[in-house]
Amino acid sequence: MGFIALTTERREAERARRPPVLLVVLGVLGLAVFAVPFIGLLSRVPWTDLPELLSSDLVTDALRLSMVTSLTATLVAVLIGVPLAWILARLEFPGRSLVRGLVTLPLVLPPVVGGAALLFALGRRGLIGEPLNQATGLLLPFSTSGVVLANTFVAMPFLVITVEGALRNLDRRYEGAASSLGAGQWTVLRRITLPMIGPSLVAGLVLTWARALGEFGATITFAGNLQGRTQTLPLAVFVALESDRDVAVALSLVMVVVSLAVLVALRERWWKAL
Amino acid sequence: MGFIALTTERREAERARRPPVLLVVLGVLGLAVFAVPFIGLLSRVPWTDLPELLSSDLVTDALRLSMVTSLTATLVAVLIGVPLAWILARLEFPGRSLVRGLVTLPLVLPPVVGGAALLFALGRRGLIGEPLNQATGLLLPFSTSGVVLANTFVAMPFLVITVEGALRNLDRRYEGAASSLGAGQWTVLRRITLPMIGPSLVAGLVLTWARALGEFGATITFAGNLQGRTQTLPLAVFVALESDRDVAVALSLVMVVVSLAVLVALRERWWKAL
Amino acid sequence: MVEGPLGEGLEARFELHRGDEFRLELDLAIPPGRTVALLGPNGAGKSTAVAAIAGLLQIESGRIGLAGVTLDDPGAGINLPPESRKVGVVFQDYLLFPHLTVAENVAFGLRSRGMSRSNSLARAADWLTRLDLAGLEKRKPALLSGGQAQRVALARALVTEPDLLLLDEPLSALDVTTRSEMRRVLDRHLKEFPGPRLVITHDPVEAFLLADEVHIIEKGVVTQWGTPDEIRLRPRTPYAADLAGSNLLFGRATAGLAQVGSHHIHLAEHGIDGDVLLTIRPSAISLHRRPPEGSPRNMWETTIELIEDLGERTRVRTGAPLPLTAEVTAEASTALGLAEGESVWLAIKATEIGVEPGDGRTSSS
Amino acid sequence: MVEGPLGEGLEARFELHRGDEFRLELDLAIPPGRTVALLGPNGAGKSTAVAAIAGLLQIESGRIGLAGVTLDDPGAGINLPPESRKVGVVFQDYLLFPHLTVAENVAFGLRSRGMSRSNSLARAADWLTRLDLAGLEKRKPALLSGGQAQRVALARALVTEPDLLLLDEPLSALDVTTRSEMRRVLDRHLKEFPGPRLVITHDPVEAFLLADEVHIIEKGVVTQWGTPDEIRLRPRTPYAADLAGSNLLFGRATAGLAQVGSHHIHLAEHGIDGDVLLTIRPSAISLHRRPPEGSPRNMWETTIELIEDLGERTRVRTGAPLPLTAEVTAEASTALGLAEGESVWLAIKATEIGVEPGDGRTSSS
Amino acid sequence: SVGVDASTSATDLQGEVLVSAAASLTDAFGEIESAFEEANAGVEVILNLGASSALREQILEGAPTDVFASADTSNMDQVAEAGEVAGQAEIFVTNLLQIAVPAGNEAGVTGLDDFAHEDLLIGLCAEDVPCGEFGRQALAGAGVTPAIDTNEPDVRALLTKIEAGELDAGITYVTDVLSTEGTVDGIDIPAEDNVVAEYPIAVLAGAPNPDAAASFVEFVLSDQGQAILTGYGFHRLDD
Ligand SMILES: Nc1ncnc2c1ncn2[C@@H]1O[C@H](COP(=O)(O)OP(=O)(O)OP(=O)(O)O)[C@@H](O)[C@H]1O
Ligand SMILES: Nc1ncnc2c1ncn2[C@@H]1O[C@H](COP(=O)(O)OP(=O)(O)OP(=O)(O)O)[C@@H](O)[C@H]1O
Ligand SMILES: [Mg+2]
Ligand SMILES: [Mg+2]
Repeated sequence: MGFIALTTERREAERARRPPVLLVVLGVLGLAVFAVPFIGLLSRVPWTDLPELLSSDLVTDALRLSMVTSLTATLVAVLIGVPLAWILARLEFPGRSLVRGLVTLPLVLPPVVGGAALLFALGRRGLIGEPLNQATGLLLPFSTSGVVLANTFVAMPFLVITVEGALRNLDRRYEGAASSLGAGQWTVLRRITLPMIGPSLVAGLVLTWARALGEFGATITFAGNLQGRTQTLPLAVFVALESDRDVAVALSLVMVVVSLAVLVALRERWWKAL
Repeated sequence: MGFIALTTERREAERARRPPVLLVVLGVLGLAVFAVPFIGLLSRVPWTDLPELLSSDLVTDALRLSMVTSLTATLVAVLIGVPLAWILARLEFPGRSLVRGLVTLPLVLPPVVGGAALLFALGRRGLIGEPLNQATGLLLPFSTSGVVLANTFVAMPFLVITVEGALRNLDRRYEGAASSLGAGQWTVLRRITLPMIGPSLVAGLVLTWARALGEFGATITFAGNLQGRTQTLPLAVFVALESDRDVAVALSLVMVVVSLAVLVALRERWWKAL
Repeated sequence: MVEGPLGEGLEARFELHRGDEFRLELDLAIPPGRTVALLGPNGAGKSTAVAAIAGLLQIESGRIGLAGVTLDDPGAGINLPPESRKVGVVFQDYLLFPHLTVAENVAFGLRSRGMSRSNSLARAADWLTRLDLAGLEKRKPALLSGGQAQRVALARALVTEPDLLLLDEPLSALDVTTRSEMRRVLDRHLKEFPGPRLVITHDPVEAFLLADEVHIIEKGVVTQWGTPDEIRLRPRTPYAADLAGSNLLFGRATAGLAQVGSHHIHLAEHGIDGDVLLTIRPSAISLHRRPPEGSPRNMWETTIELIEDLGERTRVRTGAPLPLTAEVTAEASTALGLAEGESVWLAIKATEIGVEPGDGRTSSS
Repeated sequence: MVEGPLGEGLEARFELHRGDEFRLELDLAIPPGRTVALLGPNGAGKSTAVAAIAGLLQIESGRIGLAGVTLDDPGAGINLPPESRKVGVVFQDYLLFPHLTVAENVAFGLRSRGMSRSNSLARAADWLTRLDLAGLEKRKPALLSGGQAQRVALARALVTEPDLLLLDEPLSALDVTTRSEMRRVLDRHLKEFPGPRLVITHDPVEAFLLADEVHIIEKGVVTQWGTPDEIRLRPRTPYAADLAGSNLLFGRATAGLAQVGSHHIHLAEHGIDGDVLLTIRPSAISLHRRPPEGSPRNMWETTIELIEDLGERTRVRTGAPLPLTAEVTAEASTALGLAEGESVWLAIKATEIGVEPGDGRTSSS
Repeated sequence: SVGVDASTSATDLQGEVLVSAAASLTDAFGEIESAFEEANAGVEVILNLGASSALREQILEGAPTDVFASADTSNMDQVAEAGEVAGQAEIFVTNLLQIAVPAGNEAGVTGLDDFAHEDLLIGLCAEDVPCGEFGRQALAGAGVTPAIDTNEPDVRALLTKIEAGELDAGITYVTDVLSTEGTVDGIDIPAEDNVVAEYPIAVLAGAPNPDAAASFVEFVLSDQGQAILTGYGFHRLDD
């Protein structure tokens, strides 16, 4: 493992320890689980045709839509998922275990079933969707909002569960100290609680965003697949796979590169500071 | 919000605070994202036919296989994913950001593409699969091990990213204190590090297991859909969807109930102690 | 020192539980401009009292009022949240926010109360300089030494100019120089500070120097309170006696003779009969190689159990029949050739023995 | 007290950096059976020294050896991990494991070294009882008071019977009774303990009582070391003087007259010329309402800046021309009617002034 | 070989035969599996049901498959081009398109012309998917430019939405409409506009059990097999 510098971050005087060999071996094995398929993917990329394959309208539309919907879904997840995590971690109420279980629902359901469940509930003929449609004319399926909803449904559990775990780990006396300094509950949340669970929050955000970006099954089932409106990158990949593997592989590469670029850039700017 | 007892856990004297209304409202909205589709699903369950629908071989085979593969995948993820998280959190080496990005790969890739990537790498014609097959006769596609591999590939990122976040949050001086008391690096890991990140570890495990249980796309692509061998519950749902939607909905309900039961049981026994 | 009417100070009379075993019953009133030191053994409930007054723990009954405003009154359903109480707290383990720099930590209270970022950082820098922490503004708390961290906690509490100060062992981690410096800073600040102040400390010198009044709390109950001199001269519990550096004996007096265990002690005071508390200052006990001649009415032979060398003075603990602590000058100690395990004669003038009527509560503790 | 050859004790001579600004240069040797107290201002590097010796920080050069074994020697590439050093540490902020009970915390070291669960818990319970913590075995550290937590930390370090003890302010959070009790426990344990021990404290009494030798460290450098008496009687830095409760003046002597600032002081000692350190015990300074008659060669009028009431004694800080601290009996103070801001005459006999040749290092600090 | 009585000819066959079949063949092949196993007691058929494209990838990457039954010729062609087909692929059934509408046909759809209505919610299969390609051919033949709201990646996804009433109409296969057992109504497309979809089947070059595989293909092509398939709405080749 010669390439691993045997130092840990930041503090110069901190003791550098040789990490246990078995741990490193296992970790490298873990890495292999991700690296090997990636290499497999790379090995099938039609490098010469790549520029042509990627310059189509289809790709740019799908890329734009994917970015918009996945980021919006992440934002929505933060807005309503962090409060939900807070409630689960901090309030005691009957049925809390059940609610916690419910949060894992989208993980367990095959996304296609999740999408169908969304349809049953919020589709044109859905339990809530029908009255909603009649009252407001709002129709979620086949709309970009529908994509955002499907993404949120599938991806939000990652944020909720990660943040809840971190909140339960936090020493609450820091929050008490902050409130004794005059900080109201919102200020405490914004300036103490969330920053203190920073790394876990970021981990949750990364998971959420990545999951939303890659979301396919619920989206196609609930929101359909129309270029420019509901066709995100994974949908484009799936359709392409039907006919031409090269296109599908090329598109997948785009997704991987985009997400790597975003994550690495974020980390350089933001995560490092934590 | 009358049903929310305005107290926080355990310590009797701790100050009970009325949670900010907006936070509760947002949290309930977050909950709705999960509850509404669940109700949608419930509304379509063929309750009367349920016992009959669920007593078939197909269902019991799939359930058994799902439990075995998802739990094995979770175990494998712990064995190699926790070390990977540890390495990412603790060692500095060139390309660490890249490795971190790579870990999110399975989230971003549509699972079907992920499955294809696994085929490219580990199929009989695959980069690694070919020499592996020739050397050992091992063939992963169409085998239960293939399902476990696909599950691991798709679900492990949740564990790695959650645990890494928590490790970065941990005050390392506790580990120093433990080693000064004579604990070797393994003992420190087992008795200090992992227990101290307990809630986050559990969150990661839950995410991983649930994701593995619900995994569909990569499994069907990489491991095929062979009853009793690689046909897990989500794949059975897929097949049922082709022939009888009622069965599909009933099966989905099984998945939800099973996962809720497992999670609630786990929490009562185990999480609560944390 | 401006002292206002009690209604404008702190009135804290309440009860609460912690866990199954611990129960705190506090009854404390501090007028504005006065400093009360709260002392007591470990686990007596001092930090609990601070947390309750700051609003971080829920009292079960009673009332806490500050400057005429009721902060807590479970009976009346009043329960002001911590952020609405203008209380400055130094926590025993500081609780500095690990993700904020030293300056941001100190500025936090001001920012929370609406001051602009730049103004609050300027004020924070000001206080950091006053507490000799200039140069550390940009550090994270994890990179501070223990004493530096404690001073930051002090700055963070003082900068908000609260109505009430609660200081939980604010100087325990400071080095001697800094401590006396800080004690002076604190003393000056406390004198300028118009509100009531509560200081927790284990250092009697600190308590006696800073406080106008000392409250002693043991096992959740106030066992004695009074001016520093009252505590020092007439401690009523073994803990208070330790604090005062005094010897405290519980006995029964009859006509100028007190029975302590199986031993008898002559008193100058003949007026008090029944249960008594006897206090004997260590310096009032003289030690001799031979039975001393002259006036001391109380003397007996005993063994030296422990010798502690305090520099100019030497502290000697003696054994049976009555364990006492005596203090002699270093010269005397050398001259007498004292050593542990040796036997020695001990003499106490009856006039040097303080006598107080005992009460059930104290002697039962 | 068994004292062995130095090679079998602790030898720590090393350098390291912390952050950009702080650099520690330590040179310390403790033979087996001896206790060294490490004292110094906040941020001087005491905790850093502990961490380095325990193997938690990486030294940059030098060597740390214990009982004949080299623990650290970057030059030779030797760097024993902490778990292979038999070192017991009490950390300044305890670092009790929050997820383990008190008993499990104390048993942790034994279990890590291979003792069975039940045996190690039994031993832990033993030590908990010894440190007066019985009944708290099953508590989580978060539910302890500050002083209880500190004692648990002490138990956790002592139970493993290490080769070396490193105690970083082990008694700072204890109440007076417990503290003197613990000091005794510690003193007894230290005396039984065959290895070298390093105690960090800010309490001079504690240092002088527990230690055979005192090292003073300031800004990362050892500025003075010696027996407690040497430090007490001849402090060489202002910090050490504060520690000793002494006055320290830097001056230049010529033929029995020392110039300190613009002021001249008469010395009894005529033999030392050049840079000198003058030490004056506070009790050697007498205060008078009128110019005193008789022998004192040094006297001047000054103002009282601060009066600190220490019970039987009163400490008085005077102002220009030379700020000094005097200590008089409480009676004398009352008799003189001392009050802050008033003027007073101060007298010091030349024979009471300690004179030491100064050296560059000390006087420059 | 069509018409041979398979039930007596292959009794000596042994082992597993792994059949990768398009998901739309689920029910029909389920029945064929039972019938074939009954006729060949020593053989166990293992069905691997999935999207034709996913099955194709598995075969191309060497998954040990005996028989491939695709829902379109394009995926079979790709497999054949890679040299994975033993002998030649044969078309075993055909399928016709039908307009699918939610049960009750609330929107009142009558024919392909309605697909141009902007205010109806219209779904087709994606262009690259056979049913999408054929659907578009049919629409083009009828001279209709559809106002599409979604391009579903497969028939199943399209049907789910029609079943749920989310779409007012779509074009699927006759067999698919039949499989919903009444939750979706079918409206026939006139023969002149309709397009015939062909389903090819083949024994694979790398088949671990080539004899049983050949026998299975024979069985599918046999009268018994064809009878089962037509029971699910497929058309015999000779129709
Ligand atoms: N969170 C808690 N839950 C239950 N009991 C607690 C909790 N915190 C403290 N206690 C117990 O309550 C009692 C009072 O603790 P407190 O911290 O107020 O003591 P203290 O007087 O501040 O002591 P110290 O001088 O050691 O800091 C102790 O017996 C302690 O063990
Ligand atoms: N992790 C760190 N990184 C950088 N600098 C540090 C770190 N920890 C401490 N320091 C600095 O190193 C110096 C020495 O710190 P140390 O904790 O050793 O002091 P100390 O002598 O123990 O002080 P105290 O009496 O206040 O506990 C201080 O100036 C401190 O600010
Ligand atoms: Mg306390
Ligand atoms: Mg320190």
